[in-house]
Amino acid sequence: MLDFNIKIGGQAGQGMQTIGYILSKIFSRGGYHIFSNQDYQSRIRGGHNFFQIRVAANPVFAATDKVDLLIALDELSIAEHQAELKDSGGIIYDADKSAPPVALSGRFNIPLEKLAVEAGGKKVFVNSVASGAALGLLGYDFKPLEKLLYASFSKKKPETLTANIKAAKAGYQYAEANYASRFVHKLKPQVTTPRLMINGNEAIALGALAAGCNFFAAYPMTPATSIMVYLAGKQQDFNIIVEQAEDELAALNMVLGASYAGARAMTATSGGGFALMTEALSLAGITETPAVIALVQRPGPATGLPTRTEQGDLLFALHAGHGEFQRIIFTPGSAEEAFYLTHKAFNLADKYQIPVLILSDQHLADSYRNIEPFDLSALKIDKYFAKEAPEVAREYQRHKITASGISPRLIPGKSRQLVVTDSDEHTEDGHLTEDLDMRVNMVDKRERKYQGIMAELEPPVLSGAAEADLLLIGWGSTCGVISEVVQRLNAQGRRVSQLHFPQVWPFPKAAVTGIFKAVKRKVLIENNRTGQLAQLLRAETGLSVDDKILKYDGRPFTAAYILERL
Amino acid sequence: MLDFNIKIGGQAGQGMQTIGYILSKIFSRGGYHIFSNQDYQSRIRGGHNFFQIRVAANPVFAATDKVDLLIALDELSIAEHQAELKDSGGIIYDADKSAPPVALSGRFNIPLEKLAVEAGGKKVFVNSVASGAALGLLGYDFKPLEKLLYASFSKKKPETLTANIKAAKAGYQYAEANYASRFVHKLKPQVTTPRLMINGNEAIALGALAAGCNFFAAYPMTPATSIMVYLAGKQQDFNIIVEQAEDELAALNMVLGASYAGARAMTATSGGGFALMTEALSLAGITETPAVIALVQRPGPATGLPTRTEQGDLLFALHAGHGEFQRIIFTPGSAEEAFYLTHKAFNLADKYQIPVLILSDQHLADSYRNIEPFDLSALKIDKYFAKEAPEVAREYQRHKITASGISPRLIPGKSRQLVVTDSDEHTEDGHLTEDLDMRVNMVDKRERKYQGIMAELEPPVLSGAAEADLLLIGWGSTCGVISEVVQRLNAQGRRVSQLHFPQVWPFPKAAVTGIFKAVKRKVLIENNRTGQLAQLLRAETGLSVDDKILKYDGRPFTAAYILERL
Amino acid sequence: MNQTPFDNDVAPAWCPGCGNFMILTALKKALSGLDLKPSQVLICSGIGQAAKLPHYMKCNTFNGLHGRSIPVASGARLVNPELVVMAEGGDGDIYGEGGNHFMHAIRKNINITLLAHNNQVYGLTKGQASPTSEPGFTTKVQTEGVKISMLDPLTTALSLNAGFVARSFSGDIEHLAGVIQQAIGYRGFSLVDILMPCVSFNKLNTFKWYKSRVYKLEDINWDTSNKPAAYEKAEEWGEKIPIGIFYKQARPAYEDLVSVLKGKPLIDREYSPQKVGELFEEFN
Amino acid sequence: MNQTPFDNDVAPAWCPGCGNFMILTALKKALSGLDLKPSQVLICSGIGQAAKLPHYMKCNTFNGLHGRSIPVASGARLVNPELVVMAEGGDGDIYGEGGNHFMHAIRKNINITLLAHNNQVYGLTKGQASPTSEPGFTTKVQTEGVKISMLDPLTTALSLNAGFVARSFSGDIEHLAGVIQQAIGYRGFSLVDILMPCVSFNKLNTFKWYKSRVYKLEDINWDTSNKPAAYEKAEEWGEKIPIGIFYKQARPAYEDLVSVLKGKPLIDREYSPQKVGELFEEFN
Ligand SMILES: Cc1ncc(C[n+]2csc(CCOP(=O)(O)OP(=O)(O)O)c2C)c(N)n1
Ligand SMILES: Cc1ncc(C[n+]2csc(CCOP(=O)(O)OP(=O)(O)O)c2C)c(N)n1
Ligand code: SF4
Ligand code: SF4
Ligand SMILES: [Mg+2]
Ligand SMILES: [Mg+2]
Repeated sequence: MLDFNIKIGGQAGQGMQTIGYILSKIFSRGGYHIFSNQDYQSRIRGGHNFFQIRVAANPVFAATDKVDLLIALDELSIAEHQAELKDSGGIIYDADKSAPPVALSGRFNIPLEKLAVEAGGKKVFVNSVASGAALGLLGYDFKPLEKLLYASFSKKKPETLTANIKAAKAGYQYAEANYASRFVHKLKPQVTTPRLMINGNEAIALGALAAGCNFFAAYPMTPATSIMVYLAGKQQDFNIIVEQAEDELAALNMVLGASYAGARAMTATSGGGFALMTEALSLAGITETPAVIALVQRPGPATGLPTRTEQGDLLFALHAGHGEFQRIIFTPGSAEEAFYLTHKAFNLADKYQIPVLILSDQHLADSYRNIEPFDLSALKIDKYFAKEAPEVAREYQRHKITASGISPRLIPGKSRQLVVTDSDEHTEDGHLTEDLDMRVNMVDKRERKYQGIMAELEPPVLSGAAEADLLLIGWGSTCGVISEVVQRLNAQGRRVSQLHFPQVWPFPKAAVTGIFKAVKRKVLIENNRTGQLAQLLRAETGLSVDDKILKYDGRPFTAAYILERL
Repeated sequence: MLDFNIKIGGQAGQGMQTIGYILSKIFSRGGYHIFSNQDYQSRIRGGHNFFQIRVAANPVFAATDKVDLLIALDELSIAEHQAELKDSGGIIYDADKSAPPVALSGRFNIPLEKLAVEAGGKKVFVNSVASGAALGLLGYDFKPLEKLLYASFSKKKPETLTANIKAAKAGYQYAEANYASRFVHKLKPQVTTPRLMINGNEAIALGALAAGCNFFAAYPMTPATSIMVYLAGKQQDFNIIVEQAEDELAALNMVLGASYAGARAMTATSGGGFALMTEALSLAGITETPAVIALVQRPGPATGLPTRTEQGDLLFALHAGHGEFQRIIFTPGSAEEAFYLTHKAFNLADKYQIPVLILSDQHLADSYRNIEPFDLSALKIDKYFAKEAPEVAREYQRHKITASGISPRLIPGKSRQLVVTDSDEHTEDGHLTEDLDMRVNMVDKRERKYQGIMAELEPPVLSGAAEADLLLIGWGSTCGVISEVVQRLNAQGRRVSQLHFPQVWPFPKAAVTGIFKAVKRKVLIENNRTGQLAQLLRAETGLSVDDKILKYDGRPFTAAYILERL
Repeated sequence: MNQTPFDNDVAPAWCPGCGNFMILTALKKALSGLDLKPSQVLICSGIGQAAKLPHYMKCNTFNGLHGRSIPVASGARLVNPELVVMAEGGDGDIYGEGGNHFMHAIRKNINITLLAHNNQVYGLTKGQASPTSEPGFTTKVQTEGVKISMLDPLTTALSLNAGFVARSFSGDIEHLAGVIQQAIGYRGFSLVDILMPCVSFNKLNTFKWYKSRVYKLEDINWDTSNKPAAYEKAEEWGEKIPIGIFYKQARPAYEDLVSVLKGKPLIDREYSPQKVGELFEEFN
Repeated sequence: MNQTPFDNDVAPAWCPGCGNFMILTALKKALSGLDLKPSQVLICSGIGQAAKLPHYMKCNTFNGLHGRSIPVASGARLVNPELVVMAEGGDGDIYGEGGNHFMHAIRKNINITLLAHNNQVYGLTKGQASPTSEPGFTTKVQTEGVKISMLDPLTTALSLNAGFVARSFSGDIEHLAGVIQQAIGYRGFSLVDILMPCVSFNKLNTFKWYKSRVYKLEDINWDTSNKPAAYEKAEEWGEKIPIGIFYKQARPAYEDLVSVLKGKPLIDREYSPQKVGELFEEFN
């Protein structure tokens, strides 16, 4: 079965992202399954970044270690990644810029820069040359590339477009003519139905749009920024205002103001920005104001490794904010989950009048897969505003004490009723109180919402036999790589299952307890240092895992990494 | 055994705090043990506040429900508290202002306002009249009151002093003449050695001074403000600068700047302010900058009940800040612990270069006990700055990787060495790095500090038999009331012990596991809704408690409340 | 006192004699004078004595966090522009903890009105200095007196290109109500800094102190369109303190500049999950 | 390039052509020109491209959080006044996220120097508008162009009673170094706003754009003591942009006003736990 891995290395500013994105699209459109991810530094030019594309016949959910084709845009990329090449692998490099890689049969020297300059006079076209060269080497059709370049550069000057296509063609022809025969791997476009090549952040943004989000306020922060950027481009088409706030304190407070006033409102940030939002999170709790917060994690503490990945904020997200209040935490493991859970987040935030967190990370945020288009048919925008019905027509009480814990919500200004809420403990009509019985009643009322919430939990997803010998447990972005590990082990005849948590709070206690009973060995896999889900699991159920495989170097797991440690 | 309970009720601005404080001091100096606490609203005038003083022959650690003497400065106080009176109890009230309390033998109408106006022309002297009246009724000496008024008003105008004393005398004589014979309770000054009548916040402030704290920055927030106020009054005598910051973000960042630059630095706040500090807490973690943070809890979420008490921030404090980093959390249960643990907090913060939290609450903050003077003889100010010794003389590395996890710390400017630190992950010399091996090494280095910290844990304090039938478990300010419950139950012949946690992080796993084995029933007592220590206990040890007694109405436990629920 | 539709029957938790009572009266007068109904008004407040105000009247209320009234008001206004939206709080709240929002909201010019109850002290937390406390003002924390330059919110607002900059005084209800009405009438961000005594904690800037100093800009025929003059006037603080509208300029409100905000309020528009299907092509 | 004791051998992670290189050169030049040693200097920076600067030179460094360089610098300076303390970062860092500290630090006037690298854009996060971006500046977030009034940090600083207000330009190393030296020499809070091109994300305010506009206040014999004139000058932004010291006034530094800070640095004083015994009487 085809499973081909391309890695493009170079400096920030050399356009790896463009090549990577374009090649990924070509293969996606060509009917392959792709998984692409990137590793970049916190700088705009220079340094060392890479982009990997896994092209496979079957669906793939994670990156892999070994490389079939390395496209080295600079010398450092050869040094950094040559060791990852398979024996049958090859390197595209530019001997005018880099010393040739040592002792390797697949050395494909292509004068990238020279061809770029010849084609259009500019070094920046190197990425088009390299894209072409890769396709030439693989014996792939040139047309899909031409078409994509058209689409990408159609808004630029016509010379730029022509030059890029010329550059790509030159690379294609050079590679085809000189090396295609020496490279064993070949790919051909297949007939296919359209798929979505999408990353985690885009999926969150689409999920928000599908939920009728019409207010988004945030402060830029890697790796969350691209959610804001995507939505900003859709303001007019989707009737959503995207506000760049002066800081994260403002961002979440604006979201709460908008939500209170009737909007479906969201923010997105990473750990440091989220830390600044914790006071307002608590405000959402006591004022019972719906809010959706995407917390796209990166390694901390503080600035940490700002462009890398980690799952270090689970317990922080769970306990963030002073005082005790209700929340839901979704932990999507794929673009699909990111989309559907973000959509669901808005409906639940509205229904229960609580903050809902989408806990993602840089790895999920920036990785592309090509997936089946989302099924929109069943999606609804459930708003839970009260009608100004007889029972509320007299004296409306924003925080009426109810059996479900949910009080009727009205939009201020839309009726003669007054919508009053308060960060202090308050009476049913929202006015501050120091009545201690009311306090207890209000705390209990809010806590009762969990009854409803528990009934619509996203259960942990068990894949594989219930009576497995080995259960690999994870949450969030590790879902894909764990599924690959499970597949591989089962292919070897082992009895291994996966337990993935798309929701960690409220914690699906009952389900887990049942599942744990049936399996032998339980191993937790987390991208952090302390095994946070294990702590939560034990706190909630008393259950322990037998082992943990942890990683906290800022990079995602690979199947090989996990397999070595099992 | 004497156990006499006075309650003073009235409006904010009527001076209950003054009467309460003065009477407490009198009985403290008179050789009694006292416990005083107060309940106040978030307003400056009006409303209903009260102050209670428990006067006892033996040490007392908590307030009690039943009242022996109620001093009602307004009508509402009669209505609110009359039901709490014991049969032998009495009420001092002013029939000119309040309707007389119903059906009660001990009704002592004293024209408080009239006497005040006669004595000095001002209604505000009512509190002096009432203080005098209470003493007169009890047959106590008048002199101690006179002496205290002297001390309190010596800086005011002489007329004010004279008038106050006159007012107090009038109240004293009126009560003595008219009612003393009808009130069975009598108190007399005893010979005694000086004690400290001190509350939790004052104890924290003294602990900080004893630790050589020389930089304090904060933003006012009830119930933490009085730490700042106390220290502000000592700036010159104790060489400490007290800075009111523009917000809490600034406060903790200033503390970190000062600490980095060589100071012993601290801040104090409550939940909302702490929420704003969580990003900087994470900064303390990665830059390994010592900091002491007093988090004096009040009920949340958000503004909640700003002048009341709760223990709702344990798990928030434990997980606050993005990313994973080290901290210590002390949870003092008395003024003594508040003092010694604050002192220790500075030494440990310096030694391990981490943030240390003192998790207190409004109840501990504002309650007075009269205690043995702190033993200062053994206290030291341990600073852990590296000498510019041979091994660091060449190339100093602020974040050198060591076996203990502790890197040598130098003061910038004090040698030719450069002190470089960074919120990004960094190399040993403090410069930002994206080297992923270094990342892992740094994370591990920091985490190794816990080895040393674990060796100097404050163990949980077990009072009573190890093989008890019932173990009552608590942390922080519940210590006193639980000890009273235990005493009472044991006096009834039961076998009950207390387990008090003065430190919750790192969690003293080993000790707890041992203790749990020996006891039968385990009941957790916490001033919150969700039983946060129980969650932590289970996460850390897998152990569960059999029952929880929780309270979240903003008021502290009383022994009676707990006893009813056991 | 005249009754207004904004009256409610909650007894304010303020000290007798506090300037906040007068501000409350003036605000209710201003709103009813504009023929507004309580349900048309939203007051977003922070935390402090001043910030308790909306509890003592009828209106939509979001009583949020200390320092954060402005972003809440801004968010609400952008999506629900049929409301008259005000942010309200004390000097510590708005100029201290909330200073960053103050700065940037002025630049952004969303159509909200800011009422800053300026008693030059932190009232609710018992008398610490605020950014507007005068140098030398002694408190239990500022034991040697304030050593920091006093913030003049008007000057700073001017420096940020504010469109409507005014000051009034709680002791002159007519004047205050008038200024508030004009502030509400201004389309854009309007600042009303309101001098008021705190009888419990500010023994320096008392009612008498203010009363004897304030004079009205109207009385000197002030030209509200002259910015350099406004700067100079705003710095006048001493024996005489001007009140009134210092400066006013026509500046488009934020919501008049951003395309998506034009037309129907966002909260009244139609949304459909299926519309997302239109985007799928982008991702192929 | 002349070598200075502040040089180190770390290669900056900035884009070729970035204005930050010139600022780094000017700063090192300024410091060595003052005969300072690296160990006498502390730079507290925030997060952003600008804020990486201290890593590329020898000095004491606290590279903290986005927006929070000023409080860190303030805390350090108060206890360790023998250091020359600077806060440093980008326009987003200092005027956006850190705006509240900017405001209040100016009022407080602690003796630190603030270097704000003003490229009118968020560089590190890839080109969103900053508070100093010009109206109309289009980005991936500000898709219709910036609709907010541009912050002029100098005017706002003036409104806050700043003692030292200057602007320079990365393209004129001599000038910039000179201004930095004067800022360090000023006892109190000094602001140096530094115009600089961001070659990657600001295609509007380019090197050429600045270069063709800036002119020096020295060249017009500017009177640095005239505040109304300074206001007016600070608002000059267009075909011509003045650089230099706009305004300077003698204002006592905070540390010269607070008793406990006079004399020996706090970190050099003696402390003893036993001294607390002196307080026991208070509590009896
Ligand atoms: C984050 C946070 N920090 C501190 C506080 C405590 N606090 C409540 S009100 C207040 C200041 C009140 O002063 P001001 O805003 O001037 O209002 P005033 O009471 O004078 O009307 C403070 C510091 C808080 N509620 N939240
Ligand atoms: C709390 C927080 N929010 C957001 C970020 C992300 N962030 C890093 S740098 C930056 C802005 C950079 O702009 P500027 O300060 O102008 O510096 P420049 O890169 O332009 O020099 C932002 C938003 C962060 N690190 N921390
Ligand atoms: S403390 Fe001051 S501001 Fe607060 S209610 Fe009393 S007088 Fe008014
Ligand atoms: S992005 Fe702009 S500011 Fe950042 S290094 Fe590049 S040119 Fe300089
Ligand atoms: Mg105030
Ligand atoms: Mg910038």
